[in-house]
Amino acid sequence: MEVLETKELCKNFGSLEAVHRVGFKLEKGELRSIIGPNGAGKTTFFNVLTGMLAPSSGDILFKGESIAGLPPHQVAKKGIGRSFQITSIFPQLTVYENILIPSMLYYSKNGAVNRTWEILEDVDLKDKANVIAANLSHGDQRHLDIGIALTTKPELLLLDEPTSGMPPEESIRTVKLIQRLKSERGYTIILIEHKMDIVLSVSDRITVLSLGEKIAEGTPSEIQASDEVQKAYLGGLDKEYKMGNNRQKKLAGNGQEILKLEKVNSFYGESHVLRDVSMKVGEGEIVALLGRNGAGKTTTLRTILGLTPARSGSIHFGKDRIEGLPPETVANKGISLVPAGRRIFANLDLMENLELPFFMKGIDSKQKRSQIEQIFNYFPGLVERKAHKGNRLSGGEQQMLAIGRALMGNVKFMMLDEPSQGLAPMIVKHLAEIVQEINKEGVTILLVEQNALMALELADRVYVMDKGEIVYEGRPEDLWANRKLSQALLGV
Amino acid sequence: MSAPRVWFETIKTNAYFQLTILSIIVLLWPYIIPFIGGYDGLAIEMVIFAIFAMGFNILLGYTGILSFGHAAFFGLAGYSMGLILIHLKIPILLGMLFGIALATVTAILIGFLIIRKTGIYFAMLTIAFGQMFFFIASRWKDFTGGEDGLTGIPRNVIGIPGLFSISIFESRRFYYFIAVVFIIAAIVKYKLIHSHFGQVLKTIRENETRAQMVGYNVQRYKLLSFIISSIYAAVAGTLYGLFLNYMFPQTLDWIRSGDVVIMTLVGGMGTFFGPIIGAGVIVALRVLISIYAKIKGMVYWQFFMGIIFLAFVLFFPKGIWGFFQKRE
Amino acid sequence: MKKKLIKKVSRRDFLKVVGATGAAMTLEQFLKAPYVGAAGKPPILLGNIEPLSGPYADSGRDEFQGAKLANDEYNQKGGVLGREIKMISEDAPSNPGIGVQKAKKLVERDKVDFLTGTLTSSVTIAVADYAWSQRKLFVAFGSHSDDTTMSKSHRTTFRTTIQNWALSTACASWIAKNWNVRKVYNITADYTWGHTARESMNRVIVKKFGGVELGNDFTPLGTTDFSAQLLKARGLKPDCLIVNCYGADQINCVKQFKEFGLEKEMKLAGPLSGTPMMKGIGTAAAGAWGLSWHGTIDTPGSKKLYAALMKAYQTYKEWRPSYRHYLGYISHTQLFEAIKRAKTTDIIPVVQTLEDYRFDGLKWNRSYWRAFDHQNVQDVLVGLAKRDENWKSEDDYFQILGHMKGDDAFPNYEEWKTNGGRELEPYDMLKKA
Amino acid sequence: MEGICSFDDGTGPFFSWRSVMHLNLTFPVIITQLVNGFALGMLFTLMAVGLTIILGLMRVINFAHGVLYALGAYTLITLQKIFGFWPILAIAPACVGILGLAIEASMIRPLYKRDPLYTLLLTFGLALVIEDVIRLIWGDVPYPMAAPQVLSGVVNIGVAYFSKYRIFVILFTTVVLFGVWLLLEKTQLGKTILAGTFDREMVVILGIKIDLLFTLVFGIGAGLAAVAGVLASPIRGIFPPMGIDIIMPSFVVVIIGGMGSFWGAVIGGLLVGIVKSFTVEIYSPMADVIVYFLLAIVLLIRPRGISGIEGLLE
Repeated sequence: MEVLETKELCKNFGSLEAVHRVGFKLEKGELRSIIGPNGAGKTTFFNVLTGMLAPSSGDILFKGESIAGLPPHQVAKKGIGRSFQITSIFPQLTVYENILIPSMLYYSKNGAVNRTWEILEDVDLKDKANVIAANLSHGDQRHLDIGIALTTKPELLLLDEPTSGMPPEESIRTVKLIQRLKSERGYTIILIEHKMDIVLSVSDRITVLSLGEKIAEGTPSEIQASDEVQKAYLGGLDKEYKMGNNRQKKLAGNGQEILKLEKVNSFYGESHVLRDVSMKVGEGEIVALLGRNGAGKTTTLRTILGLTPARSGSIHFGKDRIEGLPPETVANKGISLVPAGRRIFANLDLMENLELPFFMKGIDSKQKRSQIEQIFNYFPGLVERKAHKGNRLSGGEQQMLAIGRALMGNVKFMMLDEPSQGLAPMIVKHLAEIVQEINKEGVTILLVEQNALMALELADRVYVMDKGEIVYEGRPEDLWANRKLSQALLGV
Repeated sequence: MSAPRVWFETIKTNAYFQLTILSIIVLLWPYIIPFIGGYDGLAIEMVIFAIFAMGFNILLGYTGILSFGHAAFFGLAGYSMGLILIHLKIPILLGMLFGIALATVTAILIGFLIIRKTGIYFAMLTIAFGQMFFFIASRWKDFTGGEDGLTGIPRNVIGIPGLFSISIFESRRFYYFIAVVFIIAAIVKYKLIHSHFGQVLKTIRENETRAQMVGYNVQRYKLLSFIISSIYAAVAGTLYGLFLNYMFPQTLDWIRSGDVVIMTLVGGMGTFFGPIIGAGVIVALRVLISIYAKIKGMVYWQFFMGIIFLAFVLFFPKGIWGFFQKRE
Repeated sequence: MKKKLIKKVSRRDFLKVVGATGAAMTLEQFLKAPYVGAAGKPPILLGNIEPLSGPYADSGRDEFQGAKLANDEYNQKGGVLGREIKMISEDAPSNPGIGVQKAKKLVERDKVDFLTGTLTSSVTIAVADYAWSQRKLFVAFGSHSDDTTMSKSHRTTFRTTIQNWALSTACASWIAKNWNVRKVYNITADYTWGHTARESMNRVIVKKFGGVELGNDFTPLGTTDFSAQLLKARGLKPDCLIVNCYGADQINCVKQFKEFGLEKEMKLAGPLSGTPMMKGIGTAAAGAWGLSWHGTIDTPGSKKLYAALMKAYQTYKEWRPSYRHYLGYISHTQLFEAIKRAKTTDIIPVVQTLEDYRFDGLKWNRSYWRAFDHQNVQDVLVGLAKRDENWKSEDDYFQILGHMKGDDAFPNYEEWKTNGGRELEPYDMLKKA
Repeated sequence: MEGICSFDDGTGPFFSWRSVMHLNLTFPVIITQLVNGFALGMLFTLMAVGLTIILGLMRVINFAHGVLYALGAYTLITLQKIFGFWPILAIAPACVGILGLAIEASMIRPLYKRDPLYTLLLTFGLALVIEDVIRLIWGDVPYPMAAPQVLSGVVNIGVAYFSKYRIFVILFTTVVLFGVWLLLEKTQLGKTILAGTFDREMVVILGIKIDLLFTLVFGIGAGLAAVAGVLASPIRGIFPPMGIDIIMPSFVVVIIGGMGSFWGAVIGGLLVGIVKSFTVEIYSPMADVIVYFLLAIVLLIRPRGISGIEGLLE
């Protein structure tokens, strides 16, 4: 019988349907992977399963019994253990306590102790039992996270990107751990993972989510073959699309570099995200930065802007070095960011959102007006939305607004993070054209995308990241021509 | 620094050793305190507030919840004990029990109402509810004695009728009564924070979501911790009432709640001995400052207290004990 | 200089205390062995508790000064029973808890023989209770509240201050006789003091002189805007508006009384006022008020005290002694006299010789502490508050209208009993439990 | 230090039905009390608005808000002889505002990295210190403060007499609050503050110096507190713990109104003020307690306050 079954499971945040009518069946002992581009609703799906979020509608059956809407601690007691995408442990306690204390809820005193050593054995942290968790290496912390999940006598184990932020060699160790948990300990496992090689190697079956809907399910081989999946990753443009046909010839001759990264390393806490990243962007170029999520693309943008300061390496913008400068200073040098998820100020209306960047920049009203008009030329659709509060705009409108907002002030260099995310293909096309127009106006563009095709269509040059490193640099058509390479790098 | 370090390490090693040392110090205290310009009354106050702070630390230090209203339970227990002792002449211990019980019930009710709020919001709510009791105490003249306070709380003999009875009227004797309560309270707390329960509180402090995700009913544990700390406050409150033979509204004031926060933080949050030291230091300071640190014949202990507190908040948030403790 | 030194010590000290090692410093303080008399005989230790900070700091200071003057005079004469008088002063703002803590400190740490002072009745009552529990004689010369010598009386408490009952009675009788006030409107601070004041006022005006209370308003403490009440009063046209408020409330009420031009329409009176209020009321001063003592009393004793106080404490041109000085002075001198008579500082003889002993209270008739409630019975003054542009000194705040003999003003035993007077504890209980 | 500064030479208010029996709610009285309540409420609002903006943008609960209010009042008594009453209404907020800037920049800023509880503890410590500094400089004895001549006395508007000064307070605070509202709703600064309340990092990404914004907002809050202090002193008197007296009701107003909400603060303020002053007339001993019962009721009905921002501090 099924260990887990979801029926028509939905979760909405306001108008956004993060999880939409997902039906999902899981056999005992199975290892199922869930993949899908950013914003596909994978983590939300986990949160709903574990009771951290109540489902908007639909039902969850665990071993035939409905657990929809139960509080997390009861779900856990029923036997669903979970690890987290962002490491979630008890930092100031020792590794031993981290495991022991939760176990005590499920085992007698001695039982708990034995169990703890068992688990420490499994996640091989036995020799680090007395270390304060906060002082563990990132990899070990990820393992500890899984270890904690094991304390709850789980029959079903939900692992959310167990290898995120890990260097390759450590990921291998983690993969071994997962396989061991499945084969030797007989756990039923659902795995969210972006590293395709891992997914393909460990999974029995794979479920693909996109925009909150289940678009495909099957064995690894089936999934690789499936068009649906290609679409999901390619953003709904057909494969015969010809590269760069509508890219106008550029005087990329002068080769003036506007941005230059050299051997940049940056971290989230312990997790080493960017590894010796070096890249160049020439004035007037459109450069695409591609890679699966978790590859470190967004972090690169944050590092450039100084939101996640680089620990080593240098970043030049035009003449001056900008690493280590406070973000607002960097921004005022003319770098702007269109963040993933747009981050429109919901409590301000469209105009207010647009005008915000002018604050204390000493820009005369004439220039302001012209810039705003410019935006409305790009996006005529926004005009009659002027007075709408941010949260009442559609996804597309929000994206347009976000781009417009990023162009206010004297911007030389615009970075877009996943502009196509969660948008219908038509809108994506339109955005693509506008981005080109903006570029024509002389704004250099760094485009971060999973939606490979849109990027490949626009870009003059392409960088591909994987596991925090730049693994490819070249012209888009070359990358595209080399199907094997693009397959490997982009899962396309 | 190394000397205290070593001394600290040895203390750290053995639980019974720690508690014995503590008990011995407490028992000898009245004989030591004159050397720091103190007297029995001061010793008593130190120990009472040590009990208060010790319990408060369970909430602030171990569960990571800041309450600014615990004086309410302190005062409430003191008043209700006083009232019942005055009106129906029951044995003191019974009266104490009554006071503590009443305060506990109140804590449960308030807890239910606000425990789901977190952080600053929770702190503000505790203040608000604390003030409610403060004003009731200071306005309900006929019942509580209003601004005059509640006079004539008896403190003659404790004991169980027919079994035993000891006079605690005389300060020194009363001190030892309190000392015993303190030692019991200390042992209980020690057991508590080293029990499963105490461990869980720590996990909640460290990472609430995760604690929930491994199956702990976080809200219930938080509520329990709130209640237990209130019980400690209540015990201290009843003792305080007996100590002064008197209760007055200002004992419920949020400033008094602030005092216990200061004691806990200055001593060292989340450490066993920290709050005890903190309470001692602050109580002593208040008296010593009011004796020695007069400016134009006036006392500005609030000023000194505030400065010290600011210093700790800004520079050593780990408090006195944490200062000795080796940082991992 | 000395203060400087103390400060230095203390600063170093509590730095150490912060370092959690207090012993060293206070050891040195301790070894100073503070209070040992110069020549052989140990001094007589008085613990004086006054609000030296907080809203009543002024009055507290006056009482302290008065008491100190008495001590100095006796010390110059070689002390009492050849023992030096030492007074240890503690600051207790109007928080009774702190009051008790300070009393404990004085008794337990400094081992004082007597407690004196306290201003607000909340502190007074709290300290009185403690003093009784320790069987220490406590001369209270601050509180006006009736409770102190009625429901909360103790064998160990002697109260010098005139209680509200007497103040109100004196004032009410005077206005009834001389202004023949019959119709009154009360504005009463909504707490015990106010309530008792109003009752006493009515007892005289309504019961004794067959007058009528047209209306009354209970105003909460700290009321600052009396427009509503004053307007109600104006409507009812009483002969006299009676203000049973003290402190800032009184200041505001009287000021607004003047503002609204009510003085043309009715008289103003109140049971109790004093220099602090008059300072606040300024030129708006008006009405007849009960007083305890005044610098212009023309008895030789008062004149002498007046001169002495001026000599000792005058700080600015208009400065004049207040009745708080008088209270502090008279209380201490009489305590010393009692010790002399008893030839000991033991409590029982001192208590016994204080009771019903008639002494010169520097007023017209002799004063005495009654045996049954330890209230100091004395002449009660009624003064007219007048402060116009051409005032010379603080003496001009009031002009004495007359005075009432103590025995007429204070409640007699029956009245005392029926109004909740509590019989004092028997003498043998004075032997420490 | 006490929660209330009472001038009692006797004992605290009386819990009995006596005062109720003397209940005398004639129409003029109702009107007068309404005006008084309104004036009081406006003062609370003035405090609460400052608190709530700071809370919304910076997640800081400012215990020191009360002493800043007190400092406003003390500026009045210090400078009145020189400038007279009116200019102080501008000078006091300026001075205290600057002090506010200094406090934020020097002490609070270093703590943003830490748990918000620390800022709360810090401001608590500050409140203690500053109050004693006030005692040190100006002494303990309360100053009775007269309203300026023009505004002293009462005015008869047909139905009843009104105290001129209270009406002035209502009008003036209305103007000030309108100003604040304009600042928030109609200026770039205000927009930026709102934006910051919603998504701090994004504001930074747009190249705006948020630190500066924080300091500014804290200064503005301090200024508002000072204005309240000046306005209050003729009504409530001037004494060192006056700040402690007002901070609690102001907190309650913030909670009742809802964390971080301007209109919430306004509504909550008026509600508390009016309820309080009517309780005084009907049954004065309850006057202070009622506020907290009100709070409890509101929380039971609307846990987030009248119009609290969702997710803020929850």
